[in-house]
Amino acid sequence: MTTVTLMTTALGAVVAQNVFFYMIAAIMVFAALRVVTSDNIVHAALYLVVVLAGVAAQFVLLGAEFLGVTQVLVYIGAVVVLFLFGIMLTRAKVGSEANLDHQNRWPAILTAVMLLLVMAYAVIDFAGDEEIEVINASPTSVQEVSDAIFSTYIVAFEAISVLLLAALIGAIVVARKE
Amino acid sequence: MEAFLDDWGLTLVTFTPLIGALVMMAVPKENESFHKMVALGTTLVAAFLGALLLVNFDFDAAGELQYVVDKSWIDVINSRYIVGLDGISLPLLLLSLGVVPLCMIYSFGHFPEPHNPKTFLSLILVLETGMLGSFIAQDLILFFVFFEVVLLPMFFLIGVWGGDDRRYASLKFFLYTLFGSALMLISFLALFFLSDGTVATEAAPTVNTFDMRALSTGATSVIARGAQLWIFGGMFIGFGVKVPMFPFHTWLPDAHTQAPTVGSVILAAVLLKLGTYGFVRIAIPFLPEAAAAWAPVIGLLAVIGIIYGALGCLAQSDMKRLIAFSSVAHMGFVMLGISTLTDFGINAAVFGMVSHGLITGMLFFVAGSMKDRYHTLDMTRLGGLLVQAPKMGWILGFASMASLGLPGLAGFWGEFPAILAAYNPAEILSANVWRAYMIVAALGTVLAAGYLLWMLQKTAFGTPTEEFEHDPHINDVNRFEWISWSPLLILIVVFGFYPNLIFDLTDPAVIKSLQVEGLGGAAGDCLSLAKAAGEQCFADLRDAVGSAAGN
Amino acid sequence: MTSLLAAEEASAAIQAGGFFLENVWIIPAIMATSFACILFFGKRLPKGGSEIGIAAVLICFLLSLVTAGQWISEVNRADNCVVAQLSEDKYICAASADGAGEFASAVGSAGSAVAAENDVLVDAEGDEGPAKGAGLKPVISNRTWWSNGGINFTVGTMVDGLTVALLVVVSLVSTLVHIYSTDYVAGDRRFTHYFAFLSLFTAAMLFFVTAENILQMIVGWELVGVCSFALIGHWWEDQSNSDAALKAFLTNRVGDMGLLIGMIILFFASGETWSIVDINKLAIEHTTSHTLLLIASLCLLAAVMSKSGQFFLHTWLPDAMAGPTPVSALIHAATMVVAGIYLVARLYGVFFEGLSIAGSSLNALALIGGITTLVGASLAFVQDDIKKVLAYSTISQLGYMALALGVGAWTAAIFHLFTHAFFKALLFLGAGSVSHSVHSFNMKTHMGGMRKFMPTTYKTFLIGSIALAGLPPLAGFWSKDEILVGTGGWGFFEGKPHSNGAYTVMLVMGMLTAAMTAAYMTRVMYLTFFGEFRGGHHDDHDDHGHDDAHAHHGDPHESGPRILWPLRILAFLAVTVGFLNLPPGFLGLPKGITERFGHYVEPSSAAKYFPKINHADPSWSLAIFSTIVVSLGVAAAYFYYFVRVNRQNPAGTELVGGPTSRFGLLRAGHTMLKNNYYLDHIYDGGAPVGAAGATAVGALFGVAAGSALGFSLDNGLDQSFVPSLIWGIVLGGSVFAIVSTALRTGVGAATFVKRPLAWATNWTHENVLDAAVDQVGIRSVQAAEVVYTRIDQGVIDGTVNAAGSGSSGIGGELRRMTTGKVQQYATVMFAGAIVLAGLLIIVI
Amino acid sequence: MYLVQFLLLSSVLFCIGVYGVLVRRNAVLVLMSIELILNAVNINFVAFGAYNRELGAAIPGEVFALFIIAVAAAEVGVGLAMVLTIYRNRKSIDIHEVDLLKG
Repeated sequence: MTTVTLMTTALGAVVAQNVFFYMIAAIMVFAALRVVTSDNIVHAALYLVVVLAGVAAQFVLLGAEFLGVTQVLVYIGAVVVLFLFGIMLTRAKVGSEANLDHQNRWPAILTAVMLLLVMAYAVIDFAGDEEIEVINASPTSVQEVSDAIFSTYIVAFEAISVLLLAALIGAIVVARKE
Repeated sequence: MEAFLDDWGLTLVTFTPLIGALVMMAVPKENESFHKMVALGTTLVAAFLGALLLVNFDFDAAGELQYVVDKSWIDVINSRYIVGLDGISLPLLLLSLGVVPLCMIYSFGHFPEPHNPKTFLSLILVLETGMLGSFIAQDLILFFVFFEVVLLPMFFLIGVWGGDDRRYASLKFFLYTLFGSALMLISFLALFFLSDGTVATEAAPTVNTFDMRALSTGATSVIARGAQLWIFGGMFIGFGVKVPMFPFHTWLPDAHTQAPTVGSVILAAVLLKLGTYGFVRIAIPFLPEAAAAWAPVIGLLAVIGIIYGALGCLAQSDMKRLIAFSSVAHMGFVMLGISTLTDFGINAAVFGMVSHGLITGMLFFVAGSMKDRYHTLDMTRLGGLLVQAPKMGWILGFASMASLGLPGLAGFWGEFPAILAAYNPAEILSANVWRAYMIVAALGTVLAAGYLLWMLQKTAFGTPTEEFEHDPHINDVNRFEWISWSPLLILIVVFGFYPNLIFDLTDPAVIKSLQVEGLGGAAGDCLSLAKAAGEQCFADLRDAVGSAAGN
Repeated sequence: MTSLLAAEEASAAIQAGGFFLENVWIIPAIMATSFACILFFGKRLPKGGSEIGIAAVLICFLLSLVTAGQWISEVNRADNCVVAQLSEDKYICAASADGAGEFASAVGSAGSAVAAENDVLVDAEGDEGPAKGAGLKPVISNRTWWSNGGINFTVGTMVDGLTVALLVVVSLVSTLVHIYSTDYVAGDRRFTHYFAFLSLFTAAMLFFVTAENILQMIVGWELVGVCSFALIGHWWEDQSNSDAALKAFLTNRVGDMGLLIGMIILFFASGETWSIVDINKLAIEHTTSHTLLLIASLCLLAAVMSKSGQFFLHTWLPDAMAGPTPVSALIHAATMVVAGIYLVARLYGVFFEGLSIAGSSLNALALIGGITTLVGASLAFVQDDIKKVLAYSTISQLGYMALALGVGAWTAAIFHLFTHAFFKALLFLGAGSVSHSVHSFNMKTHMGGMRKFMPTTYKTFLIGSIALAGLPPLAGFWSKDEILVGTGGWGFFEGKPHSNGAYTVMLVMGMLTAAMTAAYMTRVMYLTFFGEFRGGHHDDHDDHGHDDAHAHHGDPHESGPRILWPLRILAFLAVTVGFLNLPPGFLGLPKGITERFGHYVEPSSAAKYFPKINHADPSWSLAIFSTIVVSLGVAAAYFYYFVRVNRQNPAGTELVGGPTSRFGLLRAGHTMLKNNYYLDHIYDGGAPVGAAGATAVGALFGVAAGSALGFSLDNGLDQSFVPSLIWGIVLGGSVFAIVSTALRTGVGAATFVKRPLAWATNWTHENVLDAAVDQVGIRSVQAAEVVYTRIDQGVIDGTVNAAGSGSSGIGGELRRMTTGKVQQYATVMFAGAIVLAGLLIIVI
Repeated sequence: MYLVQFLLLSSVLFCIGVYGVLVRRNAVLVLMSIELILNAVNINFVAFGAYNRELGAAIPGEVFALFIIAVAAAEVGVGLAMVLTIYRNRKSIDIHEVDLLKG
């Protein structure tokens, strides 16, 4: 009895997860397409926010909650704002603009589609029916992540720190007026 | 000491130049003499370490890998940091270690524009690491990384310090080689996925492996014939571009002509050897069956290259371009030796690599020095070098003689045994075809004499043209040149007199590399059967290994 | 089972030994060291390094004599040897058998020891007392040189009679040339280099003749070639000199191709060995495939033709006269050109079996030799340059040697090589002496009546001429006579052909040549030493150029002692060396005096590396007949020049209104000779002439070689007649086609260097391959660009226009490809990545 | 859930990003497209991590995703700084006009 209930609950959860996944995925793909096709640069930035949020949601679905939060904080909180600053500083029009794209986008479309086909083929060929067990596993805890960062990956972490510092200085140096 | 050398020798020798380059990066470029000192010092240290390796090398076991280090590197793809040295690698390693310091010394006397010794020398150091690493790597990914490391410094050496048309030449060089390496990488990956490391007789931890020791001892014998052919084809193009073989050679004349002298020397002396080394070390021992199928093509392209390169030489008026074309011809002899798939031919090929490195390097040195003095290498304007700079003229003559394969000098021992080997290729190949190749290759020796002597006559003989008759800049060999040239000259004579110095080293290693021992027997033995029987032998071997692996 | 053997037909051979025979490497090593010393220290020495060279070559000469002495004593030991068999192929000298008593004791002591140990029985019984004598195995000492495929290959020395003979000739002539040169090239700006290369030249030749294996022979062969290159081109400031040097080297290189291939075939046919002895042995035992031997010997023949100046690869030899005269003497007498003859002699087993010399009446080697000897002699008639006469004469005499080898008269060939070395060196050095005095080599414009000015030179030159012409009793007579006898053709007339075969045609050719040789030497004598002096008012130092550091004007004068003494020594030798090999039974002389040369030099067939040759019987009638023929030649030329020309005008050189101006046919022949049978035109002439000529001569040679083979094969020696014939024709034709093509593309002659083939290749390179690569790049970008650049109309125009531009535009096109537009690059990059990824997926 | 879902989503995002990089003229938009690509990669990391949870891969997957976020932030910073500089010098951020690489 209990097992049956458990099973149905699990089944329901799986179905729900799938439903969520596809909804979010559809939204993300749509938003991503708008990012690259919108002729209003500010709109594009806002669509990017949607994609990034979608990614954060996918992370949560995959049990990476801490990462999802970080995604929201860093990307939506910082990066997108930075983009908007950039847009304003370069005095792009806030309204729609005709020349955001090249007029002839067919080679690019062709490339992208071909790329997609190759990748999709490879992906399906490789992981056609591999399942991810999310239900029975608890989400990774922040502690586990931080333990890993500060022990196993400490060198990489330090390198990232230096990189960020260098990027900071570099950005200042590059953007500084003479 | 010896234990230390065993564990760290190869790693140290490879990365010493890189350390030197890092040190140089930390110092501002105005401090030129410091940079020169560090660069030269580093290469000398590396060369000294190389000498230590040579001294401690066990010559009785030249066929076995020595100084092997096997540490985990990229576990995810089973790629390990494996380095080792055997009789094939050792001469080439020493060649690289020797040529680079000579280039450094030479460049002190003739710095190409736009000067900047810091960047120039550190690029050469990075280049050296790449070359050394390629010769010692025993893991395909490691090999590939080193192989590619070579590319970038050379690109900049040509593109920044080159001649008038340097951008075109450097871009061509870069794209061409990159194209080749891409195909090569695919082949490597295919090997990784298709081979079965557990059936190898040596070092076989896992099924999928990049370990060259395992791949050359039977891990590949499970791969279907069709796939083998494709994989070999990829490597063939990848290495063939680097060699360069006949239809893929067009980057070479441009790169050589435009490169600064030192770049040309390194290119000729070491870089081209990476391609042939790849054939000897990787393509043939890994896939003997595919090699047998591809060999007629290799041999044909090789002899076409011999004749084509020679004829190309005769049509040149630029001396450096002529020497570049002669490289195509000489590498043709090397490839002919390789295509026979016999120990004889491959030994000849390895000797040919070393001797070509020494001799053509020498020729490029002289050409570079002449360019410094005359500011042109147009042979219609040159002449009478022997009058104005007799010593340099004699050296040019000497190097030309060596290059045309004069017995008693190193060139002969690369050329003649290759022709010899072509008379009697591996049993699985058609002897008649190779005998035809042999005759054409022999004709190539005549043409070689033709173009080299013609060059000598145009540049060294006769009297100086009016243009340069009273040019005070045309002086004889200077100190830097003597220091950097004399080792090459001496080695050309020494190897010419006593070729066993190299043959003795390479022979055991080559014999071993051809005896590909798989689970079901020695794949190398299949090469010594007639065509049909040989192919059947490979198929049987595959079945045997496959069923054994299945159990 | 031991057998005792007759001296004449020894069937066992014992091992020779001796310090100098085993350590003969010292001799070339001394010369090589001398080369290095002169090169590095020569300039600092008071005499510019010549003293080192002379000292070294003198030591070499003495050592060669010692070596020869040791060899002779070994031969004597073998002659007096009673042989005991140790194992199947190993014999020892059980006793020296000068007397029966000694022999008995020998059997009792040494012999019994051997008998006890090795279970041999010495059969000492016999009607005529104990038979004695044995062949001698060559002395071989070697060590590892290189190893390949697990096989060790050796380097070492091999000494037998042939080696010793050549050692003596080379070192002796070289010594005299060294001494002569100190005067002749004195004051030359490259005096030191000259002597350095003389040393190296000698070293290379000595290395060549002492070679233990054929690979070493290749090395020596090529080194000789390169030294001759350096010496012929000694005065490289003049384009014509360096052209001559290049021509010499390249022509030789063409032959070397045959050498390489031939040697490689021998190597594999004999079961992967380089050893001369083994290769010969296997060939003689018929272990080696006959077809392979045939091909190998034809290939080697090509090498011999180039090196030894055989028709039709002889054209470099006259041009090589551009070098200093002593060098010419060295090249023609002792080093370079005899290398080819030596090669045949050394590998005689191969040639003997390969060309089926025994028992046939014609073969490629004999035919080539015969043609060469006639061609050379006829060309010598029309030269004005005294050195060129001698050069063609050398060609002719080398032809004699090749002919002799071709008919199986091995000893005669080597003996002729030996005598010829002395009198040809004498003639060259004499010519040099004359030219040193008149500053020219042209007999017609600068010489005449030199007898009065240079009596010693005149006398020695006269001796040389007589020796060359072959009048008894000078050296040339004996060796020439032996060759004529050796053809076996005279026996044919007498009705008893000797068993090497009846080479009657060769006899006729040789006889004709003898007459012609006598005639042209008479001509040279007249033009140079008789009549009136025609020089004096000429001051143009045309081709003598650089010799004259101390240029004398006015009357010519006799040369100094350093020039004259070598002449005197050589003249003495030219008179006497012929007696070294008197025919057996000559004037009833005992056996210990006749045929000494042949006895010591010719290897015994018992040593198994030399074929069994049948020696022809000497014939008084032939000797008398040939002497009459030679005398007729002398008489005809004497009548023409000394009587008619001299009577018409003492200062004249040809008969005005003579036969050539009266008869069209003769005139045509004369013109053809003047043009060297138009061979040079074929080699470096224009394309149509060259192609037609190459084909014609190639076909001729092919047919000649083929039919020669046909003859020799006709005698039932080989069953595969038709394939061999085809091989002969194909090989002959292709060799010639290759030769002429290579020469035409390669010879430094300004006319034809960079012509069609090379240009075509370069064109292909630039317009097909290179362009293809560029086009791939250009096109792929164009595909993208057609779309991309609609905004930038200007670029489109350029792209379309650029498609067909020539090689100079290629760089520009690629530049156009590199638009600098990052996104274009990115598109291409991604496209490439997709393709590669796709490939990877497919492969795996 | 299947692994392939996430991988396909990631592929789609990646290709859209590539398309954006190839086709956009405005440098800021190009940078945004690059963000799309980076995020696609991140999804891959996390998905593979979750898939190999048994092997303890979840943590490394997330850690690397974190690192990539950090690198992306740095990249955006420097990239925008460069865009600004270019804009200051040329009064335009049209990538088509930036052709200093032209040979």
